[in-house]
Amino acid sequence: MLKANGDIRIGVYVCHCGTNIAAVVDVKALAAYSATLPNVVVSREYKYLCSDPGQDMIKQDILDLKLNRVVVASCSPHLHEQTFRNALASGDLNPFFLQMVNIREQDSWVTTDKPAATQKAQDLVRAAARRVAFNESLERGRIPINPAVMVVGGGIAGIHAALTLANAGKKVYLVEREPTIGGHMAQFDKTFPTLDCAACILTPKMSSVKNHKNITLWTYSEVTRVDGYVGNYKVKVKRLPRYVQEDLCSGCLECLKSCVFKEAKVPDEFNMGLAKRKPIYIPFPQAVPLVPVIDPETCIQFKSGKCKKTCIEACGDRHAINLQMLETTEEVEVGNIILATGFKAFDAKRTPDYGYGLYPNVYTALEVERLVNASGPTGGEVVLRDGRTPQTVGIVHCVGSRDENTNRWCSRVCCMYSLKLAHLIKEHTGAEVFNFYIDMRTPGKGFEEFYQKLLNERVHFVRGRVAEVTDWAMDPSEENKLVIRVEDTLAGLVRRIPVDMVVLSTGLEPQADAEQVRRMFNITCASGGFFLERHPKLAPVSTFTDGVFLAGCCQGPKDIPDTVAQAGAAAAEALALIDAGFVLTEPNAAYVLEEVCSGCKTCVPMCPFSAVEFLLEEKKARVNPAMCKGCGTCVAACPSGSIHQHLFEDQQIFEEIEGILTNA
Amino acid sequence: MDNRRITIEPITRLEGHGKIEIFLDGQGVVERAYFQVPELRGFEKFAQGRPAEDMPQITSRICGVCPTAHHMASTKALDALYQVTPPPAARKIRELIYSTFFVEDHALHFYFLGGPDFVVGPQAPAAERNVLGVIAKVGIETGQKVIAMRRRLRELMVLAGGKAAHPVFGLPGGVAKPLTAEDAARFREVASEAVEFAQFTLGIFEKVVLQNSDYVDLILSDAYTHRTYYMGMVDEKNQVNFYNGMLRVVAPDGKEWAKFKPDQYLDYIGEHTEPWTYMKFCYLKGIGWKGFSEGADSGVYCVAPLARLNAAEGMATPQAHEAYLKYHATLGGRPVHHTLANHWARVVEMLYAAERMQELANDPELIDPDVRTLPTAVPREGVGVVEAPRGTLFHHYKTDERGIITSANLIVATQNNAARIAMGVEKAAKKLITGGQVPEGLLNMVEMAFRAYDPCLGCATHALPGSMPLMVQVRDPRGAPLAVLRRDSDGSIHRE
Amino acid sequence: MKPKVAFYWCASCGGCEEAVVDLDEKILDVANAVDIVFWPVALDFKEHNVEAMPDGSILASFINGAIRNSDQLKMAKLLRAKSQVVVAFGVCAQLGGIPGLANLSDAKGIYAEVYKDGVAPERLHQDNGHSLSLPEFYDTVVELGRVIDVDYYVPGCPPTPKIIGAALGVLLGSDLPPKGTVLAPDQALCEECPRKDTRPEKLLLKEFKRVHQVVADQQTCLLAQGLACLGPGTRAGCEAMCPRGNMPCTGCFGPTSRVRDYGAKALSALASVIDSDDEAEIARILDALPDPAGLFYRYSLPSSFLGRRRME
Amino acid sequence: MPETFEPKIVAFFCNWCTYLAADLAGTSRIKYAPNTRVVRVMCSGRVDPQFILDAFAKGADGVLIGGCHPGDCHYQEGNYKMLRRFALLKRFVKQMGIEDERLRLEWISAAEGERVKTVINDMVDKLRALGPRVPVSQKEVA
Repeated sequence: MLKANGDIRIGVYVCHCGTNIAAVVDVKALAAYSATLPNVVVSREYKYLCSDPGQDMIKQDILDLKLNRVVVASCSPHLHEQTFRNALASGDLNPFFLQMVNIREQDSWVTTDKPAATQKAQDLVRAAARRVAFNESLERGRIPINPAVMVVGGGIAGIHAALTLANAGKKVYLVEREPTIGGHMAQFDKTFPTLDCAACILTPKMSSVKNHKNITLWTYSEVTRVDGYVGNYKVKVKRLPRYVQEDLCSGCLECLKSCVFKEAKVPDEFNMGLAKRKPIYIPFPQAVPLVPVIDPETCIQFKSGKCKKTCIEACGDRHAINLQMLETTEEVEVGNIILATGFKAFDAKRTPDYGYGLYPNVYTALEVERLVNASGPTGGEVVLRDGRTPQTVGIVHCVGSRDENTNRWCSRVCCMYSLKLAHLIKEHTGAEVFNFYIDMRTPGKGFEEFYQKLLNERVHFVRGRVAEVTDWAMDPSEENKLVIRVEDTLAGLVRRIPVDMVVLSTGLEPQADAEQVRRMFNITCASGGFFLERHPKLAPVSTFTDGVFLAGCCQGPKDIPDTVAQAGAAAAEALALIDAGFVLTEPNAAYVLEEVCSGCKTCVPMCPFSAVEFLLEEKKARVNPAMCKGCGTCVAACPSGSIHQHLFEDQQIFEEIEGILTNA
Repeated sequence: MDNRRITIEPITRLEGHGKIEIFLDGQGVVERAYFQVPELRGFEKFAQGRPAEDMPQITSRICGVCPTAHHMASTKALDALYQVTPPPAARKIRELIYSTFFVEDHALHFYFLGGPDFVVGPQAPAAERNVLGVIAKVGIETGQKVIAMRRRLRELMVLAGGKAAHPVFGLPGGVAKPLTAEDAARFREVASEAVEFAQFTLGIFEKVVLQNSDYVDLILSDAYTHRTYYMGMVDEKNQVNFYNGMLRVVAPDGKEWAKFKPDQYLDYIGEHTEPWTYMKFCYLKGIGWKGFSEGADSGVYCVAPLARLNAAEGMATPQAHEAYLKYHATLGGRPVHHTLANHWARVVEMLYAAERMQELANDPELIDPDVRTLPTAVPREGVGVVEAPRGTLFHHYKTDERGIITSANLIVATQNNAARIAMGVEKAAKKLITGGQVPEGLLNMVEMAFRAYDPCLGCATHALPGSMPLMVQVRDPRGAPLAVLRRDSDGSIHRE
Repeated sequence: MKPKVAFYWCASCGGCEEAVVDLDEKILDVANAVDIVFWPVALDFKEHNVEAMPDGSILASFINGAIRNSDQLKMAKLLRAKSQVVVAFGVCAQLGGIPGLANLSDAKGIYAEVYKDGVAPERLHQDNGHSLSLPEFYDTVVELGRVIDVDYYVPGCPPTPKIIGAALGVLLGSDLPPKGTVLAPDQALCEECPRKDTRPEKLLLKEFKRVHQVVADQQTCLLAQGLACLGPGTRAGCEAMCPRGNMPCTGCFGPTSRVRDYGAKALSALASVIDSDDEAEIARILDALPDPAGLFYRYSLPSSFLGRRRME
Repeated sequence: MPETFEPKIVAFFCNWCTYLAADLAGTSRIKYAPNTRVVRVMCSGRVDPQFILDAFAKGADGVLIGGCHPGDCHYQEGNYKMLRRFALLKRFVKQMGIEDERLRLEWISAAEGERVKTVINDMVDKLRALGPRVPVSQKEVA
């Protein structure tokens, strides 16, 4: 039990904050009252305590009056606690001998009843004066930072973050689940609003990742376990066998040609199943690494063992193809982790009214991206599944966005990519294009201008949420067409618009395994399932777990510029930690009184950060100060009172309670 | 008129200090003597809301001297509450622990508490009338023998019951843990010592008490004789049983007046309250409460060793039965109405308990690992009754369907005796106080009148090393003391 | 001249006296080492014998039992005056003990339950001309420390011979521990429990069991078996008698020196092993702990922060 | 009960959500009853039931605990730990005759300044209606 040992000399300082406090709380009375409290040596009120003269006053009192405790009654500690701790330090007093009393945000600003406000302030100061007597001198520990960084996800976010760090001379491990990096961006044809070709801007970055000496690229790989804490993470990565050895393969692709499958029969993931691939394949021509993958699900050798293995012949003395390849595990130590795990496109089948999967001529936006792409399945020709070229096309916005039945959020990019697709379809086919939107959202550089451009191109815009897409013709004009039923909220009537092709602008969702991933990395998901940033404005790429940062759509839907910007920010945050060389431990960490701990283990599962370890030798618990975030949950749980928390000792809180309730 | 009062307090504590108030009439003749119990704790009330399964441990705190009795009665009440029958091994472990407890408790009373009255002698200086005096009389090695015996018995109770004071083994449908072969061996060893010890004790009683005609006269004297009903638990052969059986009541003439299942107790036993004491007085409903009076017309009855031997027709073990026959032969046959005979009856019971210990310790079934029948029935109501060392003990619970106590009725052993104790005190006072003269002897005599019952009114307890200073004040109606008699702990008597 | 000691009991069961007798052979040594000047269970001095003694003439008074009526209060104050050291002996004196459960009700409630036939004891009663008195029966049971200044505490229900022996050793020794010390180890019971190692490092439960609902394994941690064992929050010293008897600890040794309200901490610790984030499921799990007051405050209600149920 | 009875509420607010919400209420100049006295803890998971019962024992008319919404805890699960304790503690204080309205657990995020007002005003109204609480630990003995 800690003691208010020695002679306690408290200085109480009441801030007017101009009139913010003084207009409601009788600061003179408060200061006078404070002077009457036990152990209070001096009590002053001042116009702006946070000003330099205000801080100097405190500093001087500490030196002249030998104060060893300070109570500041002013604004919220969230605002100026650090300011006043520094003031104490400047007076050679340990900064943690400070206790702040919030008489502005939580008193003068929330009531007009002056006597009540003053009374409240007195109670709180009394409590603080009792508490501060039991405050302790504390030092914050330093944890060194391992300069290596892991980037999880090889989309544009991961790629940009990895390159930024690597270019700054930091070791980077880039882990991608798919056989190639590139992510969704690699599937896009053009990018809005500038309409420059996605591949053209992406692929150079992909190859520089491949060739960067500071980047270790692991594709076809997944993180399976994360231990440790900021500066000192241990990460396990599972590497799936692609049956072609990266170090031996030259990327000549002879094996693909020589595969016993003369015709590609397997639906091609990269082309959204609109094209076919062979059992041995590369996702797309610019794939990085340019190393084929064998898909054991469809490879005859794996299924029956009765293949001529022409691929192995073709590879010849390179012997790059190794059908005995096994899953391997890498373990690396890094100081920071950047999560850039991206998003999942909304599954259009979840909105059955729009007929996706029912009517062959209903497409998703991503499929159309491939259709309009020169290197796509149709070589850039927009032809329907029945071979026709569409004369009329309807683009339905907000599929799986802004929808109570699916996802409530706006996916941010759909309006713009719909406009882009409208433009491209018109360009490729000259078809009449209808956009069906709820609101047109074009907040971005050049976005609104792009919208105007489309209007000039005579693209039709119908405001209204589409009710259904049907092939049920009500008059001859609708024969062999898909009819889009919608309430035109501008015209104020329900319309039936027959089209040849329907494009569903599907929204962005968290990855299916976002929940497992968040647990593995000890971070939080916001409602909706995207990863939660530490602060929406002031710490948008940080998480509540130090040394774990977010980039791209795993944090929420965003377009490429924002994604890249965020990736850069995440890299910068990591660099800041790395270059500082260390992080400070929490001052309010928990600690175990080992001599009296009975080893009941109640505390161990309390800690979400695995900071409480059970020492098998001593049969006692121990808190790792580097991992402890200082929540104090284990302290409240410890049945024998053998875990304490700096800054929030039981004794200090009991004193505060007593102070509040005992009218001195 | 000159209404004078004599106050004796504290007497041996019965839930707080027992207190005796004696009122004399104008002629200085005892008009009325009151035996007050001035403490109450209210277990019946705060049992409410507790889970039934906690009762064996909570109610054992009624009495730290006979916690095992409360624990056992409570556990049996839980069996009834959940309608479960414990496996044979569990039932035997319970009775084994219970018999062990009986030997220990009876020994404690005989040597440490009541015994000194006789072993050392009523006329001996009070300072010697305690366990040390007993040791002096019977020899130091005997004294150590007594202490060692008690320790070994308590060790066994810890071994099988978790704790000796406030045991934890009782659960509805069984006991908390089985006994191992080693445990059983330990019990066998100590059980045979216990039998030998009980015989030895009986020997002491015969040598020191029965061979002294003064003592025998004292036991038979009218001052300590009440012709009341007697109740005790008997097995199917009407032999004494502490753990289980039917309750049998015999009339003052020794004939069976009633025999009933424990759960019918409410049909037979009533509780009478007097506003001047916290203790309730039990009586036989069939006869009714007729005040503090003896005879067949009064509902007053008696429990504990004397009563058990009266209510039964024999003991279930050979050596004890032999002792039982000799006891009745010597005291003029059943029923024995002499309160002080309790001391002898107690030793006979000690022998029975020891023999029973031996029987159970030798039972191969004792170490069967199956000691629990898990309850399945919805609990409603349950009665559990055992013979505690100081008499019949009733626990009666009602619960809700979750097994939470909604009402608890507890009749503790000495409560059954309360009326007879009060009568004993008044009779002794009347016999000994005449013409306002208060002879020194009064003090010891009154003391013995209730100590013979070894009264343990739910945590009432005993006088340890038996020197008990008493004071009698004789006051005038205005409360001014006319005479004060004091016997100090050194036994010396002063008149002030 | 041997140091004078006194024993006294208030609202208690006599188990503490038995515990002293359980010193067995050692009791003779004690009898030789000290001069017992007051012990109602043993030597029935009248109150005024004590009154006659000079203040502080008794070296140590060992008082067991809670304070439940006016007699006990009077005697406790008297002994305090006469003694240099007062030792609260046993959990009733230390924390209130089982008699303290009466604080869930009050005098009125208890009378109504115990004296159903309408007649109830009266403090002063005239029985055809004879005036008889009884001590005042309080609504609230309190622990000894609440009514007099207590120097040391011996925990347990009852204290074990080992604890008593050690305590006597300390008190008869030369250097006395600081005032207010509980004369027992200051760690939780798990330290002494033979089952300690069998508790999983991350024990989380979806279900609690009541003792009658399960046949407990004799080796495994009882809490790990779903039984509400209070060992983790209870002071060591008894050497885990109840767990050795295959029953959960019920907390009779009270809290460690670092805990102010035994029940609150025990409650917090037990709730901490619940493995659910869903309120309805948590409620279902808690139904297996139907009596928190009786479970967590079985021995310490009077000394707890709340002390008693709100008076009706 | 006197007309002027003003209940005193001890509030334990977590540093990251409810305490910030209370700050936000201030910066937004939202007015609410001045009856609370806030004790800042890092996480609602730090709130030891001892603190709550001590507050009642020392004369608080009500105790309010504020934490982050489920899933939003700054320390991931501290608020759930509190929720479990609270559920059990509620059952105990009920046995002790403390009215339900006197002990309250609320999830208030850093963005919900308005909610701080609603909750506190509502609690104050309810406690005014209940009237003052005699601290149950006041004993008539000694």
